[in-house]
Amino acid sequence: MAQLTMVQALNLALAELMRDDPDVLVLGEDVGVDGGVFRVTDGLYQEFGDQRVIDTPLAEAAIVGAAIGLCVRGFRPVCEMQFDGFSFPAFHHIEGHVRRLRNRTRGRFTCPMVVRMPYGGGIRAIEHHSEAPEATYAHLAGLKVVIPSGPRNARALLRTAVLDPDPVIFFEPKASYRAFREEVPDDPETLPIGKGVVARAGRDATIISYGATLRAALEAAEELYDEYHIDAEVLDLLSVAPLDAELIHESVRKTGRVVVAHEAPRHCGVGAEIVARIVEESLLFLEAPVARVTGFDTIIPFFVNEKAYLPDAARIVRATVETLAF
Amino acid sequence: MAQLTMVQALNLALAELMRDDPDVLVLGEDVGVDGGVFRVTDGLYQEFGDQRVIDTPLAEAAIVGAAIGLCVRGFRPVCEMQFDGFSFPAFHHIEGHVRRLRNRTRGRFTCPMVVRMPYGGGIRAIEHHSEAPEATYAHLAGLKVVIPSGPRNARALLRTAVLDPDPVIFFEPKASYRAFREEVPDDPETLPIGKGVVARAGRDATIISYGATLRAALEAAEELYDEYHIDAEVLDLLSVAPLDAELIHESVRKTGRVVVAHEAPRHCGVGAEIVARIVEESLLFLEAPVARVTGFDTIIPFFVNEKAYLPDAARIVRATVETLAF
Amino acid sequence: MRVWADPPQKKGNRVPRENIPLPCRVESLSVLSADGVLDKDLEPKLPEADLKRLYRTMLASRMLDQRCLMLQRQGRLGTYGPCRGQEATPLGVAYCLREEDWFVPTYRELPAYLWRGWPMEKHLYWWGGSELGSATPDGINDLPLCVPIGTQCQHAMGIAWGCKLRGDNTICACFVGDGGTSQGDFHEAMNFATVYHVPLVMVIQNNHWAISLPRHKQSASQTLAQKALAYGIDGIQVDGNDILAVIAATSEAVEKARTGGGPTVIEAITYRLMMHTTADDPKKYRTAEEVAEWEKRDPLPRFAGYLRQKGILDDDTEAAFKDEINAEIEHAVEIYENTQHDPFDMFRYMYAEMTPELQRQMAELKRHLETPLPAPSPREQAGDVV
Amino acid sequence: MRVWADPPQKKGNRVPRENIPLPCRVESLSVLSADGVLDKDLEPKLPEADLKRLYRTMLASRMLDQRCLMLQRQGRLGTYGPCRGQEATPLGVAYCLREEDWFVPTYRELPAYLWRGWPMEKHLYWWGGSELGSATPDGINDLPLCVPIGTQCQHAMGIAWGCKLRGDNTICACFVGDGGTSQGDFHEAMNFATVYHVPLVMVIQNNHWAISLPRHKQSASQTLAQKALAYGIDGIQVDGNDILAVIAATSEAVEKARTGGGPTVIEAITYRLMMHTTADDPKKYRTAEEVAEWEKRDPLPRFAGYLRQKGILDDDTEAAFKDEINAEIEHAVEIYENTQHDPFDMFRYMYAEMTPELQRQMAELKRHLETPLPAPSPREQAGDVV
Ligand SMILES: Cc1ncc(C[n+]2csc(CCOP(=O)(O)OP(=O)(O)O)c2C)c(N)n1
Ligand SMILES: Cc1ncc(C[n+]2csc(CCOP(=O)(O)OP(=O)(O)O)c2C)c(N)n1
Ligand SMILES: [Mg+2]
Ligand SMILES: [Mg+2]
Repeated sequence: MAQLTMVQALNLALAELMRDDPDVLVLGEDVGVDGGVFRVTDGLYQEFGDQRVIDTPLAEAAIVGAAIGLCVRGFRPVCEMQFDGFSFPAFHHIEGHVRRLRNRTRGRFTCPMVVRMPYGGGIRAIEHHSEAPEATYAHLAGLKVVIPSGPRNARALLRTAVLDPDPVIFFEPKASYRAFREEVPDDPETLPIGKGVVARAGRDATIISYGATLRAALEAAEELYDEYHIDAEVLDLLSVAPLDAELIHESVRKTGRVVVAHEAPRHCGVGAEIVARIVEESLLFLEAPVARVTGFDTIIPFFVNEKAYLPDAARIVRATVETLAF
Repeated sequence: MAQLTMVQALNLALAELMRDDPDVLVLGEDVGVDGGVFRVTDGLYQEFGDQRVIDTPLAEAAIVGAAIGLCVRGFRPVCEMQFDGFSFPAFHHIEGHVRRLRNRTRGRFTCPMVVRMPYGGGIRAIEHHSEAPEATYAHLAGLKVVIPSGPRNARALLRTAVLDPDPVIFFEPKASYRAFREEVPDDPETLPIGKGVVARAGRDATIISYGATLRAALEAAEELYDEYHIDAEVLDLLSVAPLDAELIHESVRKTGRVVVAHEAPRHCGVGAEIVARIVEESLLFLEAPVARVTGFDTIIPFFVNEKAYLPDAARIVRATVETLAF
Repeated sequence: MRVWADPPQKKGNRVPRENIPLPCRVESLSVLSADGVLDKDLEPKLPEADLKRLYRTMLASRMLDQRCLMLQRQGRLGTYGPCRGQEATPLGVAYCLREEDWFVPTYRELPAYLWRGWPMEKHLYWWGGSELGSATPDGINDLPLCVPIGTQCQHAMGIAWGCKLRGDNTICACFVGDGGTSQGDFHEAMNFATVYHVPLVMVIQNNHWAISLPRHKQSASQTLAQKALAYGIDGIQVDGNDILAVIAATSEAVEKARTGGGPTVIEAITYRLMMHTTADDPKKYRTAEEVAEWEKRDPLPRFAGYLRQKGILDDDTEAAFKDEINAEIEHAVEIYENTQHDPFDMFRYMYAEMTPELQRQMAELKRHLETPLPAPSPREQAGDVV
Repeated sequence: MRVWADPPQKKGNRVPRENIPLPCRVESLSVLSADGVLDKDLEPKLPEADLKRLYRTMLASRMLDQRCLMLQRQGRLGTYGPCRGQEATPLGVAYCLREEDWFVPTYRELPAYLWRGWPMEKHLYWWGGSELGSATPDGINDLPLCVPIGTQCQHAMGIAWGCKLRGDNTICACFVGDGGTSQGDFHEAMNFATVYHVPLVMVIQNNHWAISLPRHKQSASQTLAQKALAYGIDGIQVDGNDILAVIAATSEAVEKARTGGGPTVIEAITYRLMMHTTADDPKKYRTAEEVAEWEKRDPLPRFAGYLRQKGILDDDTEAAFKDEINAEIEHAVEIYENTQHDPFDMFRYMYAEMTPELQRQMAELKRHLETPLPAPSPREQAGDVV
């Protein structure tokens, strides 16, 4: 067991996967010699060489486009988009081909690739470096969209993602990259994609979250317990496509009160889908409106005002207390 | 007054706008000499010349990218994406700049452009020609997303869109392009963006829809009335960003039963947002789960199987009857 | 500090500079001219059997294409995009590939598909609106028809890169239109291809039109072949209606790719004789004279003339070919029209394993299609129900 | 019908082809060499006042850049991307523009901004995380710093096109990095620019690195200037650390653009002397020797030497400049650090008129920030409340 940050845990997962399977390739901007701007691919170039850890020219569409061809030739490419804001030049390949190739060819060709990207705000970055576009990808049928929340699940989920026979968009909450360490077991682990977990059990309300916001949710739950005697259950979704509806229903049916928290904008965000699912199958258990504590429908502010945008424990606490008072 | 198809009505709107304002430009693939593959820009090249109606090389990112620059120079470009499936090469410009320029420059530069595109299925097309990506754009703060349902509102909304000081994504339901005609008044009209209308008044249930699906909703309402004695109210949203929440709440509070119908995939679609809004402010009026009658979370099938994918009157009827029986 | 005035400028005369000589160039190649004149020096020496097979394939493509137009008019096919007049380039290129090589088309390469063994019904399925048409048959290393212009260049580059990494001696050939060269994807793919020195043959089918946009409005460059110079490699222009020239140029490019020489850009000059698709009316943007001029350069009679001159083709063979092909086409149409399509397939190929939500949605559709609507309600009057 | 065999190939010797002569070429230009040798023939004859102002601006940029690095280290600025060593190119280009011309940067063109009248605090705001830094001052026709690599080429092309359509005699200059040339946006923008023959000067700042990727891995072409050939126009390479060469080349390109001659591609050879940004550690990918080599070609001392030789600059002037600039920087830092930022601005600039939903969200945030959390609940024990 080692105490690792998320960056280290992801790095470990990649190294393990590359050792296991020579068809796993890593490609992206500055992922090789430099080890990635966040150091997630640190040391891989040295261990696996420039045929498997590939510094590409500056073109995201070509990175993903090439990966499609590499998949056709039987490889398992892991593409890095340097920042969430820079995956969009590749969007037409992801929308138009990555998620469709299996269906188009009735299974003859598939895209077992992973597109990794640092994700979300909270690192005092400039414009285009703090976005949370998970709903944009979750809406695209054919993809799986995974968002770990800590070092241990990050490492396990990345392993599952790379082994998955279908394309996975893998969002790495950059605010959690080095924020804390966790015990990570020596042997590789996997976690199923599409399954969330109860991050904190509780009886009075359900706070549904994922990614970096999970920490705020847990903090809020502590405060709710200590200050307001509210025993909140916190769900960590881990995947937003597929969504673990079962887990959500189970908790909601127990608590009847729900707060959804994510940093992405609200309109047509993942929070809306969660509410719609609850209404579809658990409406009668709902004792209050579902509160959405989210980023606003604005451009996330450059960093001096970023704090006001990102959902924090205080906003979650308020929403939960109000939901209980409804 | 003239009886026009939607294509003719849109063509009329463009001609009127270009006559009114020399800064309105039309650009896109085959929009000039050819008059557009759907003939929406027919005759404009002849009337306004090649400096205002511009046949571009084949590059959607450049069309939108150029339009950004043209906006900076004070023009009002109307870009055509030849099909819904081909707007995505321009996605990084729309996401990264079009919707952000006003905010980035604190209003010094703005993007009063319209990006028009034929939208949705039902015309026996090949892959990439039948998608409904409205949620993808609606999720992007800074855009307005408009979807007319008939010739008259199409013409009025396109006028508002072009006159709007901010960028508008304008989806033209291609199944409705020539499906029916409507009286269109001689003088230009506008309709406010962000406001829906009651397309059919009713008391028992609310069917919320837009675009080509609206016709199925209205058909369903007739059948519900005739066969099931259910008097359904049908809302035509016309915009999916901003959403006319007021209209929705008003109707839901009256009927207590809701069916949302759209052809886009369900997961994180506009339907989810509608449900979330209803829950936020009208939960206590809800007497049954909100049914979502939508495209499935698949690739819309090539056309031999397309009918099974697209929501039709029968699916809406079933959902409404079941919602009432809940 | 801020003082604006025109900086002094030497009007008119340019500051003298040094020329930078580049090691790459643009060349052109033609073997069999439109009026049948053969450049014997350049003529590739092909086995008679191959020549015959090539001709038969070209003819089959022409006839199937024609038949598709008819089926479309009869409402038995969807919108159709014909390839008449452009047969020589895809066929010549396909001829230069080995079976295990990779082929990435745009959507006008029917003859290449036929050469590489796709059953004719696949073509009908695709334009007839079924994914069966884009399910590449097992054992054939081709990507299916797919229309997002330019994107295929990237996939082909990735495949070629994969060929290099696999070290299995295979290469990849890719097609793109004159219109497609304007897309960023073309540029990025060629940049990666040259940086990684992958075995890619990029064939630009310059058929003079991208729907209604003429070639000269697509790019201000004199040739499309010279796009290659941006990547530090040679470009070559060939007469794309001259199958011998296509084969001469492609076989060199393939050989170069296979032996580690990296990518090549070939611009094949050809012409779309028909409409863009059956939804298009070319009279809106081009003259009958222009089309007539290109009819004269039709690759099919040109190739036939060459073969007849060589004594490889005669009326009997031609007639026999036609009969056989007609029978093949009939057979394919029959298969096509008698195929049942299962709408539930839309759920089955989204993932290796169907997700719970997709299972739920599939069940929802099943229930809807298999259960009649609820019986009309007995309620007396609309409006009284709630 | 399907018989696979290798088609016969002439191994080794190429089929002879005809060369296609192209009317475009790639050239290079340098005026003042790194060791101070001046090519008198090429020397642009600039007014003394301009030369002085240029030097003062270059110095101001250098000093502000330096100061920003310090502020960053002190935690008073966010991640910072320095431009040390690259001052000559943006400054030389800006010098050739008129006030009403348009300027589209990437993010390393500080000296151009200073020349064009941006107050220094704008630079601090931007790297300090405030939109005030990207709000172009009224009356200045520049786009703000913005990082999605390559996209600015399209915007600049659109602006230049707008200049042409307006017919107001303005032009647009745009910057892109060596890395940026790999993006499809660069290609598409140059294609549109040449097709519409717009007044655009596209300056590639080849500073040898795109973060950790060296220039030779970015593109297989010998020069980046030759990208121009793909669009049928000339390319030119200049010594980008030689402000005189930059001015000579740019003023011609600007003149050409303004007089209807269409776009130009200029590759300016320069070097990023510092880290990519303060988040970057260049020791991971390049040697100290390489950097030292380029230190010798630093544009600032080179320009100073030229001016001193001409008697335009002496120690006193230099010292006076430094004092003035230091005061300006202090003033800017003071403004920067004393500015209050209003988080509610995030709602105010999304649309000309705030949407109802945004009003609701703004009210929600206001309520949250202005109302204390509800008092701790009186409920006895967690779990008993519902
Ligand atoms: C990305 C994208 N944009 C637009 C279209 C619509 N479209 C289909 S074919 C075509 C013209 C293609 O021209 P070219 O590349 O020259 O190929 P050709 O049709 O001449 O074979 C266009 C604009 C598309 N399929 N994909
Ligand atoms: C579309 C996009 N992808 C990735 C990045 C991350 N990134 C920022 S700068 C940079 C390298 C740019 O290199 P170059 O164009 O040579 O400019 P330089 O930094 O050398 O001035 C990268 C990859 C980005 N800003 N935009
Ligand atoms: Mg073409
Ligand atoms: Mg660089």
